[in-house]
Amino acid sequence: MSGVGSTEPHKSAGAGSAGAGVGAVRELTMSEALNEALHEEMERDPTVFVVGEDIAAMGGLFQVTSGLLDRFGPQRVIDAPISEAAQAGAGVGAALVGCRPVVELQIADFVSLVMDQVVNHAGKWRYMSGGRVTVPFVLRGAVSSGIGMAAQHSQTLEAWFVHAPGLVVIMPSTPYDAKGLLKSAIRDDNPVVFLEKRLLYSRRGPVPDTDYVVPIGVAEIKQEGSHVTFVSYAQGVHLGLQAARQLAREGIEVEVVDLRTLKPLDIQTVVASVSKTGHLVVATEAARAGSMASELVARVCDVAFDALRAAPVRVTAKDTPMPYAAPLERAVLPQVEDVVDAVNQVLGRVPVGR
Amino acid sequence: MSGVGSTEPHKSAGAGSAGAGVGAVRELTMSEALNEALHEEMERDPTVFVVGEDIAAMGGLFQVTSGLLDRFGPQRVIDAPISEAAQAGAGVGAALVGCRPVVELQIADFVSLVMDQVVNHAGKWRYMSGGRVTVPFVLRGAVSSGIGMAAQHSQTLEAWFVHAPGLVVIMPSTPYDAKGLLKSAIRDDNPVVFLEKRLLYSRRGPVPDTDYVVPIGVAEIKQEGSHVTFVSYAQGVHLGLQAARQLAREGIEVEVVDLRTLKPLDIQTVVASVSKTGHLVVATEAARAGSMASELVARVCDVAFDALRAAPVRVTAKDTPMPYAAPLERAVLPQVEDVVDAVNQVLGRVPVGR
Amino acid sequence: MASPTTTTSVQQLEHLLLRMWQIRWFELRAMELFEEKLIRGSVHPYIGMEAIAVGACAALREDDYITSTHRGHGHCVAKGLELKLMMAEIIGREDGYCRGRGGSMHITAMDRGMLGADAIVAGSSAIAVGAGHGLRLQGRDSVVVCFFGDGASNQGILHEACNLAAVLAAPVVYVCENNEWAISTPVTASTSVSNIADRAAGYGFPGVIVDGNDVLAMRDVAAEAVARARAGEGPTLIEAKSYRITPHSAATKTDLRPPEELDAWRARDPILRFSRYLTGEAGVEPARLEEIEEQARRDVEEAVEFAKASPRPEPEAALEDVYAPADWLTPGRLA
Amino acid sequence: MASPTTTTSVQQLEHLLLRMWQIRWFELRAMELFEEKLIRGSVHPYIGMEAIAVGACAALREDDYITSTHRGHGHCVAKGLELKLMMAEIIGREDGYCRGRGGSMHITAMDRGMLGADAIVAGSSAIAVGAGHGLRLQGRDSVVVCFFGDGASNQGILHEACNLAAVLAAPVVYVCENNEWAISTPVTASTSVSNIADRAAGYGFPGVIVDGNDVLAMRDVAAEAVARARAGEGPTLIEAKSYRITPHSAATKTDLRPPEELDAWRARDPILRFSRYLTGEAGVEPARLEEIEEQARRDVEEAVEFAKASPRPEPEAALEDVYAPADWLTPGRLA
Ligand SMILES: Cc1ncc(C[n+]2csc(CCOP(=O)(O)OP(=O)(O)O)c2C)c(N)n1
Ligand SMILES: Cc1ncc(C[n+]2csc(CCOP(=O)(O)OP(=O)(O)O)c2C)c(N)n1
Ligand SMILES: [Mg+2]
Ligand SMILES: [Mg+2]
Repeated sequence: MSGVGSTEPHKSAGAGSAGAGVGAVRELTMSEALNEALHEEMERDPTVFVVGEDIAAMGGLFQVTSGLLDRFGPQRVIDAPISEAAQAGAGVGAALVGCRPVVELQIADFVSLVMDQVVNHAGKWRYMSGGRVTVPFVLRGAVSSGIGMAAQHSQTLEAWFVHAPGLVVIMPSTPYDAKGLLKSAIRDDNPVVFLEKRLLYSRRGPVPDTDYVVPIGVAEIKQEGSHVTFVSYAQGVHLGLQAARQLAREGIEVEVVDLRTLKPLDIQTVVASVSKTGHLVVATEAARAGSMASELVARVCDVAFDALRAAPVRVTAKDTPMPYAAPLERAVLPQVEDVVDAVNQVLGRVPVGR
Repeated sequence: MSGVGSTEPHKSAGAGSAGAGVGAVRELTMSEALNEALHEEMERDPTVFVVGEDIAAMGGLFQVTSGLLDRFGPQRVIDAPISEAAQAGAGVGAALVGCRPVVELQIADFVSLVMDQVVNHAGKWRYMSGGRVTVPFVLRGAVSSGIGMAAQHSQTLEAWFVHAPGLVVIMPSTPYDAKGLLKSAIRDDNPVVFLEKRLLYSRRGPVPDTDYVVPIGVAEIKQEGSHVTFVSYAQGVHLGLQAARQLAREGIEVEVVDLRTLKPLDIQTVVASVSKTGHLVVATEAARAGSMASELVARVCDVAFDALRAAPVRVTAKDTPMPYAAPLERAVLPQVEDVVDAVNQVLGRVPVGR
Repeated sequence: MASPTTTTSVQQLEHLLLRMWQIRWFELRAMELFEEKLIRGSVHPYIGMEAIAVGACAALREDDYITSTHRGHGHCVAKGLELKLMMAEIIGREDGYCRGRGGSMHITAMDRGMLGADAIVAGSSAIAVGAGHGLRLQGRDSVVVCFFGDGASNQGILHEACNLAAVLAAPVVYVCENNEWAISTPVTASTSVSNIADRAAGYGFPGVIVDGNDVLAMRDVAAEAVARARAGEGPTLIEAKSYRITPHSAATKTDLRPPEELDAWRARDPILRFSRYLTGEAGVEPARLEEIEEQARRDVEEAVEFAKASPRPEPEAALEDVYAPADWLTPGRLA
Repeated sequence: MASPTTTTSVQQLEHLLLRMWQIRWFELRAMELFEEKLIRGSVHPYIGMEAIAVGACAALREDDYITSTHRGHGHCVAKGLELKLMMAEIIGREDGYCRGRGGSMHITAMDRGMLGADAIVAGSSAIAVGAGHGLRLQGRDSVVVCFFGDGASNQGILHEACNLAAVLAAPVVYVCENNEWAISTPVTASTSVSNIADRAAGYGFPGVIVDGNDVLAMRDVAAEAVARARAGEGPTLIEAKSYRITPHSAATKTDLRPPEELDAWRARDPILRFSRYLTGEAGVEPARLEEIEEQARRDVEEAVEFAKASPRPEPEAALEDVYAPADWLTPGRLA
């Protein structure tokens, strides 16, 4: 496998591509990759449209929707009033009548304003109708921790959606996956919550110029290893890859599993790895209690408890609101050292002095 | 310990009472007990006030606020317009200036409308201020599953709040605990989310007429047992107690731990029990993925992995929206049989055919 | 009683009456079925408000849409849904519109332009905007009518939706059913303005007040608003002043409303008023009205029979339809 | 420029100017500190809008309250917060108002009646209602001013809050700072009504439009609204028409606004206009104005020095103050 932050495109493409073979591979940032996905899907399907704050003329605060207004016009690229709940609700309504709306939340913390429309409406409408309607709706948002945006602009709230039946939850770690998964999300007939880590927007990685998709619900082993299974997603994957490099120098081989999709969860890939290594470290940048890390531990215990040779270890943010000052924010967010410590702990290499 | 649905009042009172000794003990329903708590706290402290839909003249859909309007008047017992977010926000504002508001959500599913005010505001304001303000705010809501209210009126969403730093989360199982915990919640200087299971409102139990409180953050062993530790809260406790009675006939002793407070979590009591029994079953009426059940498994793995002699088992609702029809709702919600099965499973008494 | 501004055949008028009676009998039977415990949860009867839905939907084409509320049966009947499938739904049977998954508060019937009832007060107000915009994007000139209550008018999403609908000039008609109460709370206590229609001015679109117990007046204002929406001129807010004659729901036993108020509104019963108009100005035979009521009653009775004969869902089926078909649902691929 | 309707001493007028200059210099320095990477995240300068906050807060007593926004420094200065503690906060130091936990978007200072800045657009609109009601419950006659932007006016909670404030007759004054833009979105594109003040009619309380670049006019309308609120007559919505001269935030490099529009508003700079009034009608010496500007500049410079000398928070302290003291926080009692 390739190194930090990049995925071998042909491998992933091979695993789940809908396109025909591999074309030219460019190095794109994640926001460029996402932007390409939107351009391609809007071109392909006239029912796809985007709505959000400052996404049209400005192209989005992080340029993910750049160029769409010029190409597709104001009926399909809508600068919405600041009213997140209505944007989400409008998305649900449009989906019900056959469109494929993509709603952008400028900052992912604003999910707190759309829980009702997303959970009580998007996620349930199909079930409540007895399977008679579909809600092909995508909600995108930027997770903005790590840059001093403080408590109301720094949350990583995927766990709320994982807990809500009827939704798909995706968090990519590389430009390749981001593009391929966003295309899958748009094409999927189910409501998808797609969270993008803002610090990853500028990270580059290889992206082929073909019409590939990355399948929903398929984790990827970003690095193989035999001693410890490390499971994470989004930024957490990069923490894991960096920790793995450090630990490799000490002869510890970490297998880095990138979930990519949190719901549905590719438990097979996780369990296959744990069965091999016997040791599990899970990581998330979310607050600890009730996080996806907790869910992963519970899921692995369900099906592979006997494979675990030591207590699984969770690496997470602390259970505090996000502080503004740099030393505090750093202390709250999980760091590479924390992953290294966790691996050492699960292997019994340091005293479990927690 | 006493039987299903009741707690020995003097024991609990002894463990955490702020009052002076035990007075007369009546059998009250949970809604009567909660109503008494509100009457007493509003009498005691003129800054306590209640706001919600239909809580004044009507006394609340479930009579929890009955009689308050007559006694305390419309400035302290406010029939609010249907605007849950503003009610919660107003609670935060009143708390900031020194009041102790209690906001009632008619149905707990409407938490989806107040996540921003509760999580981004109530739960964070203190931390964001550097500890310079307090937010003594209580949000109450009725969890209405089990009676055919369907998908938008049947959720058990405590996990969302457990995942949100800065909040206290309480879910009582008995009238005694309900009264004592609501009084603690009102007196606490932190924002508290207090969820009440609607089916328990009419359940009776002994409640002393003294000014007792039940302490926050203290679990209670509702029934002792040596073979399996069963951990739950609210309705789940009653499932556990019923299952325990059935299993007792087969010689299986289940220890039923009632968390009462979900956050902060009394992990000591849980772990002490698991250390004794070596077997863990956790239960919640919430959807499975990302639930408090998952969190409990992860927490126990953190500190008592080696005490676990078998994989812990989660008993939860299915990961579906709540269906309306009775046979479907019953299939989705956890039942006593499911607890019995789980206990058998964790003890290896039946094939783990899951 | 308003006289029809558009020429209306006697047949059309009779059809309006039939619909109103169907709603009335549907609700009366539903309340009984609730007492018989055949309906679980709750039922929110539309009795006394029949003219609003019937009038509004009379202004719609079959390919127009509506969104509805917890008090949604009337909207469904008015939009032409089948009583049988509705009744089967609310008693939780497989033949119901939602196979018994949704129940009384969640009837959805896309083939009849019913986007769905919503148990979240005001919850569908933005859905209506998106549906309207989405239809237009697909080159369709359908209109979406969003029904909501006086209580719902204070909910934040309604404000957001009205503003968004206005800036998009979405083909939406908002119909506020002001029945003066939200459970136990009078509109005067909850709402800071005398006429909810006045709030339309804050969105730059017309706000119209109409006698919600006058089915023809209701149809006329709706027709104008629908035409406006269809022409791309944007939303209208219609405030239909009415009253619910029965309690908030079959499960709500407390009713704090003054008996005189109830009596006054019973005297304005929209079905009685329309009947009087029909036998008077419109010259329909009284016997014909009785026939119509009787037919409605029979239709409802047949629906009840049909519903009762419909199978209960199998418990195992509870896990179906959480997700729409997808690659990743391939059996065995995921745990 | 409006003439003061209430008698105002020259000293009071000079104080208004001082506050405006303090805001101006505070923001200019903050933007520099952002470029120097001493400030993280973002800074939303209040430049061009100084008259709104200074005028509104001039109508307040010390024991009155305000709530603020992402663009909150101006409100803080106007309400009399200490520049040093503000500056220390926004560069993340222990001596800051929030010990560096909050940063630019979350300054809170209860002792100065500052309930808190809020980075959720419109997020504090209901907090203001509850604070107002809570103060009244405690027998206090304080008033709460809630600042929000044109963009915020379309947010649902603002609607809910306005209605709730109205039905409670809460002592709240809503000040909409209409600076014509929300990041890149013009108010005309986002908002379905020409004057946001017109929405007040939908809540049954007064809506007033004022020239937000005229500090005295602003003070006067605020004084009237505050008096109304204090007298128990309920809320007022003041729409202050203004403009932000600088970009949305120090971190936002794109600015799509037409240069001519910017130029036109620069010519209406509230500080220049007020200065002209002072040296004209009010007969203040030009040299005195220079002194005032100079003093503001010095105050800000001292604040920067103070802030830079303040210690950085210790990482371990990150876990403090999540909860207020409570029994259950007793060390060792809980894991
Ligand atoms: C968001 C939300 N809040 C509260 C409720 C509970 N509830 C159901 S109906 C109702 C009253 C609604 O009043 P109105 O909008 O006037 O409609 P009506 O019942 O009078 O037809 C309330 C409060 C709900 N279902 N959803
Ligand atoms: C709920 C919410 N949505 C979006 C944002 C992102 N955001 C920050 S400021 C802003 C524009 C606000 O515009 P306006 O209310 O006019 O205030 P101004 O910035 O012009 O002072 C936006 C969209 C936010 N902070 N909160
Ligand atoms: Mg009503
Ligand atoms: Mg603005």
